[in-house]
Amino acid sequence: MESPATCPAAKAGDFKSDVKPVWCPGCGDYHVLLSLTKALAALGLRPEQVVVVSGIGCSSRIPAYTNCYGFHGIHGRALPLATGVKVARPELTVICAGGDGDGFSIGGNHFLHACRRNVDLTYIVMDNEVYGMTKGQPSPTTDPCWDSALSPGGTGMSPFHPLVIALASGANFIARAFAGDPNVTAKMIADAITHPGFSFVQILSPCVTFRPDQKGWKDRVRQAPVSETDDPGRAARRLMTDDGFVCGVLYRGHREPYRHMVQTGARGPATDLVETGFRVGS
Amino acid sequence: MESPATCPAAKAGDFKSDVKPVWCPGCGDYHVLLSLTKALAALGLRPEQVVVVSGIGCSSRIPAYTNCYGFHGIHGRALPLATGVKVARPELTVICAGGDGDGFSIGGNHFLHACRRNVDLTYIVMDNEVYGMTKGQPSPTTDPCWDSALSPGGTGMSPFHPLVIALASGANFIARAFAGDPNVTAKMIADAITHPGFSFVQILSPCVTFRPDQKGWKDRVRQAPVSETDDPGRAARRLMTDDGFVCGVLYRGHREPYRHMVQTGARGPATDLVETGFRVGS
Amino acid sequence: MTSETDRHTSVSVALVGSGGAGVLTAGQLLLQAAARVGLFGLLTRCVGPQIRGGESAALLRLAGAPVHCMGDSFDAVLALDWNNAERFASEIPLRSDSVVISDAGNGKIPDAMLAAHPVMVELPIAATAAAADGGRGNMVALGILSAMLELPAATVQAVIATALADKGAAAVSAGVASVELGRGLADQAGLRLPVHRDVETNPLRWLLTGNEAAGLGALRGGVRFVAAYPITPATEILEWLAPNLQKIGATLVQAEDELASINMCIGASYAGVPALTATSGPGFSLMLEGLGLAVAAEVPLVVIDVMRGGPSTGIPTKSEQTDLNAAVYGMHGEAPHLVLAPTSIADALFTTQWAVHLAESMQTPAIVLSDQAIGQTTAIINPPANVKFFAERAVMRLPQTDYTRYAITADGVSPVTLPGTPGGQYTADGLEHSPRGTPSSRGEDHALQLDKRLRKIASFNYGVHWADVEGDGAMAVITWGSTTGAVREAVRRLRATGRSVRLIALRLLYPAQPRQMAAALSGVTCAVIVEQSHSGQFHRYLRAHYDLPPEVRLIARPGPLVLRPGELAQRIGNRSQ
Amino acid sequence: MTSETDRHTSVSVALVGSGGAGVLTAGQLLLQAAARVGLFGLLTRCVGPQIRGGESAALLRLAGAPVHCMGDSFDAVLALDWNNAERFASEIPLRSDSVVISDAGNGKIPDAMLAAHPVMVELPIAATAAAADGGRGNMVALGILSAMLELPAATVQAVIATALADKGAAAVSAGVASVELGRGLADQAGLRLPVHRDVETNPLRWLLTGNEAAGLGALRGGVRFVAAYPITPATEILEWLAPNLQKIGATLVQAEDELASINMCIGASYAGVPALTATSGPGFSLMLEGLGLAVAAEVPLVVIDVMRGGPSTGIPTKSEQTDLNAAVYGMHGEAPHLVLAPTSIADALFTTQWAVHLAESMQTPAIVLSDQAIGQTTAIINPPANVKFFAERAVMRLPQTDYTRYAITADGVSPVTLPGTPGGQYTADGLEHSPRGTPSSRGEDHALQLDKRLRKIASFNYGVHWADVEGDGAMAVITWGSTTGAVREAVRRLRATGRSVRLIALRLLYPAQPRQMAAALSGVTCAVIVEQSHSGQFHRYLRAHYDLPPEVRLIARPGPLVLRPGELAQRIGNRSQ
Ligand SMILES: Cc1ncc(C[n+]2csc(CCOP(=O)(O)OP(=O)(O)O)c2C)c(N)n1
Ligand SMILES: Cc1ncc(C[n+]2csc(CCOP(=O)(O)OP(=O)(O)O)c2C)c(N)n1
Ligand code: SF4
Ligand code: SF4
Ligand SMILES: [Mg+2]
Ligand SMILES: [Mg+2]
Repeated sequence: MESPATCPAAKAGDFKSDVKPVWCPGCGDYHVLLSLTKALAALGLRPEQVVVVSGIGCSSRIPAYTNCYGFHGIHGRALPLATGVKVARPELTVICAGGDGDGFSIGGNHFLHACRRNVDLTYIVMDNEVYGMTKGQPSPTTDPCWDSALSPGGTGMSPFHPLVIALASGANFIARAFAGDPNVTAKMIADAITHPGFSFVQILSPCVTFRPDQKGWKDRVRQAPVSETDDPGRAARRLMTDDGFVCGVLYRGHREPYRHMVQTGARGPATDLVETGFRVGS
Repeated sequence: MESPATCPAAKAGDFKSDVKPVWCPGCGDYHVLLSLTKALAALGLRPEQVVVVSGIGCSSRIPAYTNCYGFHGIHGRALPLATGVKVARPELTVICAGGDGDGFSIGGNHFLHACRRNVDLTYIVMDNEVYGMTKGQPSPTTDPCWDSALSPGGTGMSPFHPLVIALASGANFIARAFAGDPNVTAKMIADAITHPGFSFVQILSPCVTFRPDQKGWKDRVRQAPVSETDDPGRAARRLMTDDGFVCGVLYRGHREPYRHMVQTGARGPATDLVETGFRVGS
Repeated sequence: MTSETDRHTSVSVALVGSGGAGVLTAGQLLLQAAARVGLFGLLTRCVGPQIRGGESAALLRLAGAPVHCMGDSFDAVLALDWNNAERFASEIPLRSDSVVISDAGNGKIPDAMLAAHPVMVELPIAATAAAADGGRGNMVALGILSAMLELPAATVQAVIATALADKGAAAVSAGVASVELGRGLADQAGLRLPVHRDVETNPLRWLLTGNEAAGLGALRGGVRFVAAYPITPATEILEWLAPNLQKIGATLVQAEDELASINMCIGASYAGVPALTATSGPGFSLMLEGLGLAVAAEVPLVVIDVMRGGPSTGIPTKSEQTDLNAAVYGMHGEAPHLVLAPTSIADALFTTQWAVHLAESMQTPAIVLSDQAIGQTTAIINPPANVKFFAERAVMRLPQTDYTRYAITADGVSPVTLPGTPGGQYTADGLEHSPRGTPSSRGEDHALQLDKRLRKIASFNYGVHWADVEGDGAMAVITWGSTTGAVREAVRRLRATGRSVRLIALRLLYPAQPRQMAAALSGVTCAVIVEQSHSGQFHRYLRAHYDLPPEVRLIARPGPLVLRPGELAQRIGNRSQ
Repeated sequence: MTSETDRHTSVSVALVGSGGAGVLTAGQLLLQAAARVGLFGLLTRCVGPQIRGGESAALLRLAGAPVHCMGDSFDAVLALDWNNAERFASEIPLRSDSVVISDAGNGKIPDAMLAAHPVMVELPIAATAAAADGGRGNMVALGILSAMLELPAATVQAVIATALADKGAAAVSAGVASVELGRGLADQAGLRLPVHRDVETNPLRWLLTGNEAAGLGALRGGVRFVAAYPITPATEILEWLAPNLQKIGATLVQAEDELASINMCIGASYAGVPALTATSGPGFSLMLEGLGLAVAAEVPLVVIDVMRGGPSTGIPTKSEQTDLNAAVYGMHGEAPHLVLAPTSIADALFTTQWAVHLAESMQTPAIVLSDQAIGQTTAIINPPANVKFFAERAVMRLPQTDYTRYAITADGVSPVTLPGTPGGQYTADGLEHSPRGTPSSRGEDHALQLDKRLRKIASFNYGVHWADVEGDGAMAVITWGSTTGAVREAVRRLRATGRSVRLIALRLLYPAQPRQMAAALSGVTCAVIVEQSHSGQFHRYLRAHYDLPPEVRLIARPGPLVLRPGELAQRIGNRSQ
């Protein structure tokens, strides 16, 4: 896997593919794509060193719109896929991306355990508080009163707190961003990639088609008024009580990343070592 | 479903079946069974009004050892099963019970969503920080240094915090108990059953066979030094930083329980109402 | 020959345009107008992967008698624009006498269409719409087509008035005005495409999709609990059920995933409330472990799998009959259960209702294999009969002492107690168990329960519903599911030319019914098996479970291209000469 | 007749006692001693649901030549106590000349055993153990049996010394003393049960379980990444692999569930590292959606399913061959892939290694169907040959511009780039796609990719390994998996009586190999199909995919009761006369 050290630095545009997104005009995900490519360029990475992994949903279409290696997996299983890639090939930069349904509903268990396992990868959730791809059903982050065909009159269930869950499960870096601020978001993604262990970035990314009300988000988001913390207790309390629109790096931990990675030297046929146990009397 | 109102009150023993547990002598789960039957008797319930639902594991064997209605389901899916029972028949008392592997590893997603859905049922996890039934592998609550065949030298991953996760996901009642104190535990289970919405009780229940070190738990557990709270922020901070041995009711919330229950009157054939939409021109 | 027959009894038209253009709405209104005048018909929607925008088409077939499949080719295509239309041009076959109507300069006509050398007509649709106040191209198109089809202006107006009612009077009159202008364009150009009617029938009609029909079948069958997770193309079943369950005091729970939805259904059904979930291939795969539990613990429930292109995420918006293997064989261990499939849109109602009845009667899960072509096609049908199948479980209300949940009975069905019944307590279990329900690893107990679970479904009397069997002769066409529509029409056309061909369309796919099949096949020397698959799953299934005639031929094609009646008549007919 | 043959070439003994009594340890030591003197043999463990305590038994068969199944009946049973032994008495068939050794008053001998009227011997085992310093009943039992079997005292002592080394010298000498006392009891009672040896062979032996053999096969095949979730009876594969992968710089990830483990394997394999997971029925069901993704995205990997009693949680500790349907047909959509099964414990090594090679060669998932009888039985075998199958994927190292991931090739295999390779970037996808990998719902793209994915496995040259084919004659016995052992012995016995019977034991279950099967069956008029199932899954599978001889008979029995060679010889022989 020779990496051409002499290549000129890649620019944000070099991380974009020529595949036309299926996204609706105005969808927040366009901005996330832009932010991601900017972040990768800012870090001086090359497209072939990066793997973008996703599940299923509008947002999960993102891998093919980058010029990186990509894997558009199945609904809810992006994190295990990404974990496999990173553990097998620790030298690669692995980005996992998807929606709130993919990550917090069907994929909720992997989210818990990816945080805990703390493999050095970055997880971006484009949260639009709805299932876009299946045309507008409530997700775990949806407001309890939001009326829809599947939940007439609203779900009546209060949305849960992905950031607190990430913290309680052991994520090492927790941030919230708004798709409408691509430069700030790019910076946050770059920060997340650089931080060791599992980094989680929730990006508020409006669904203009099924949640036109989200166009109002731009007026509600604001940068965190207090400084970053590495104290889980303080972070828990702060995240538990915020209104969901405070942006910034909200927790930065020091846990040791997952350590059982495949060594590059493990490849060749080398099993003699392990067979002796079966030989009788020897 | 006639309930004989004239029956004498059931005693703890009336909630026990004649099936002999497969549990090892000394297993903490015997005490949990005792506590549960005491709690049900204390509440003046009758065995046929109670449904005990579980997944797979040593602890998950518990339904058949009670004289209630029971469902020993599949690994990790106890909570959806229990949810189905309660939503379909809200007049029943539903207890869901199982192990840390069943509830926090394979069943982690249902745990998140059961907390959030806040259906009025009680979830008891017999936490022994190990997979007992499959003979000793680490679970999500296992110490990172615990050596085992599957994780030689330990997992290196810090255990996660089921109580904080319950809180962040919306559980309405959160408590921790120690199997070795059956009277206190019975009281706590009764409390959990009485409290509306989703109640979560973590019971530290030693596995004497694969975690003989847990015999030392009795010296570490203690009742919570401060009083109960209904403030999620305060509870989050407290739970996030405790050492896992503080027992008591640690959070008691006021969220409205899940409301979309099946009405008793919904049974008969009554569909005329809904067919008119298909008639052309009418 | 075949397309001639076709042309005289039905008319097929396609409305094409990019996502925002509103062709699907126009198609829907056209269908409604046709229904109001007592015609029959079908409308399928052809959409791309985009959520909004992107290519789309409304494909209609209208007829004087019930129709069950799309025609061989289209008599007319009207395009508001041709953006990306080449992506589905192969789904709109034309003839040299087909009429292609479009605006000048609204994009490139797909080569596949031009290859047929159709009659090209240019009409100023956009200009006409622009000239009207609040005018819209799709309404102009509706006018053109409704005039061609000779649907009365008043009927179209009434349909618009109903459809746009909540948008206000201005919207309605703008719509009506556009339609009138469109009708004028058609009249001027002398475009006519009337639908021939054989007989006048009572014009009472129902208009619904297969997904809605399945939802209604569930309610009629007694389903009062639904837990599900959205997935294309099954979501409309759920979105129809959610408000309608609410109306009758029942409920739909949106689960966190399909593992949860199937297990919630098991819980509800164990508690005594008939339960159902609906999904498609990927979700169905996730339900297999739960389905095995339902088999072992003997808990009835119904799963509707609205099949789409596979494998994996596959082609979510297109139809295919390739979950048959997974439905029949997908569970680990020996897990006898029921698999059914509707043979038409209307039959989605009957089959789902019957499935609820069967599942409850035998205390076992039933899988209903619908597909996208049935589920997402809107049909005009005769009002469906009110059949009596309802959930009736063998419930023991006053259990004896020592209640034996899994008692060995002659018919394999063991009466069950419901929670709340004193003295009836037992623990349901997915572990193998003794008749009392206590876990057991003894060979004797295993054999008894395996026998019992197989016996209850193998010895049940399914009556005549196991298949639609029609006709006689030495050749039989065997098929299932949505493919039945085209096969039925092909067989009808062959009969019209004097050939005798039998049709066997299976409604009960599992357990196999060898005696009934033997009777249905008696005297048959050649069987033609028709299915929408790549590997011939249905064919292999039949080989495994039935004795087939000496000669067997397979007509199989994977989705999304449908098998058309003319093509089938030709391929089957060639063989039967 | 058959059990005669059996008796002369092998000896079967059972050691019975409740969980804490240590009979499994004693059985293991007995097997080790036998291995050291160059005997062959098998040891299966029979345990109840209890984690500790509860009934248990060690079932051994020792022989002078390789054995592949348990015998027809037991020559001797030694019980330390009879607690709950009736639960598995039917798994220990006796004859009237079998010897039953037990202590007076140590419980009730199961009726099923007494029914055979065996020779009853009472020995003071407990008292003897109690008399010795640190003496234990299981070690006394080891002494009795080792003396009966004429295993040299020095060998048994050496085995004990190794096994108890880390418990210290006192434990070793207590063990040795108990054994000596036990040998004395056997000598006094004149109990003798020597193992007959046909020929002296090179006494180098391996001792391992099928689960360990599979683990080694994975390593030899090149697997360097494992993700899995524990489940009986597959866990030992993982527990063997975990430390051994660590040793060579590779890794095992304990996943949160099976959905995660299969997807982690897909990720690792996509990244270029050969990957494997192991599970049993319930976990396998959860992997089906992921397996479909691997098929569609063309990512190689191996899943070992160590089958146990089903359906659902079923009977976790007992063997059955009933995940065949799920393995072959369980994925939704058209998902061609590989299914293999080892035909013996030793073959678990070869088959797993071959599976890795095949999966990597064809970029598709391979399922290895092992079972509890193979996985958890310990065998003494000849050192396995070092075969060369290794993971060799068609990797494109210097991609051209416009790299086409899913290029249509003659053999269906498209060279793949690995992440890190400049210019080779592509997005793997479970959506149907164009050759470039871009999502497509076009019928043409779907057909091309379906054809390609089928072609690559259908046109591959699998060589002679698709099945073990032996013998000739007009009758063929067709079988697979762990059942092969008993069938092989039955066929050998029939041949010894002059009858010619063919054996066809399939190693490659999917895709079917009709040409090879036709050759193997040429001249055969009757096929007997043998499997451990209730519904005859293998039989139905063969019917669906192969042309079978005019006469077909089925011998099927579900677990946990094994098919024994004598019974099989008789049932097959009856037919072949
Ligand atoms: C197993 C399975 N279940 C359901 C689906 C259907 N499905 C596709 S995307 C989606 C939800 C997407 O929501 P989200 O992740 O929030 O993404 P968005 O479209 O909002 O970006 C669902 C339910 C599926 N593909 N697979
Ligand atoms: C789908 C599935 N995967 C794996 C298993 C195997 N299994 C049975 S119990 C268990 C773990 C039990 O651990 P826990 O829930 O902590 O219960 P304990 O035995 O410790 O009480 C596992 C992995 C299974 N039965 N089903
Ligand atoms: S439906 Fe919503 S999330 Fe999906 S592409 Fe459109 S705007 Fe974006
Ligand atoms: S193995 Fe552990 S958890 Fe299981 S029964 Fe024994 S002591 Fe209890
Ligand atoms: Mg979303
Ligand atoms: Mg545990």
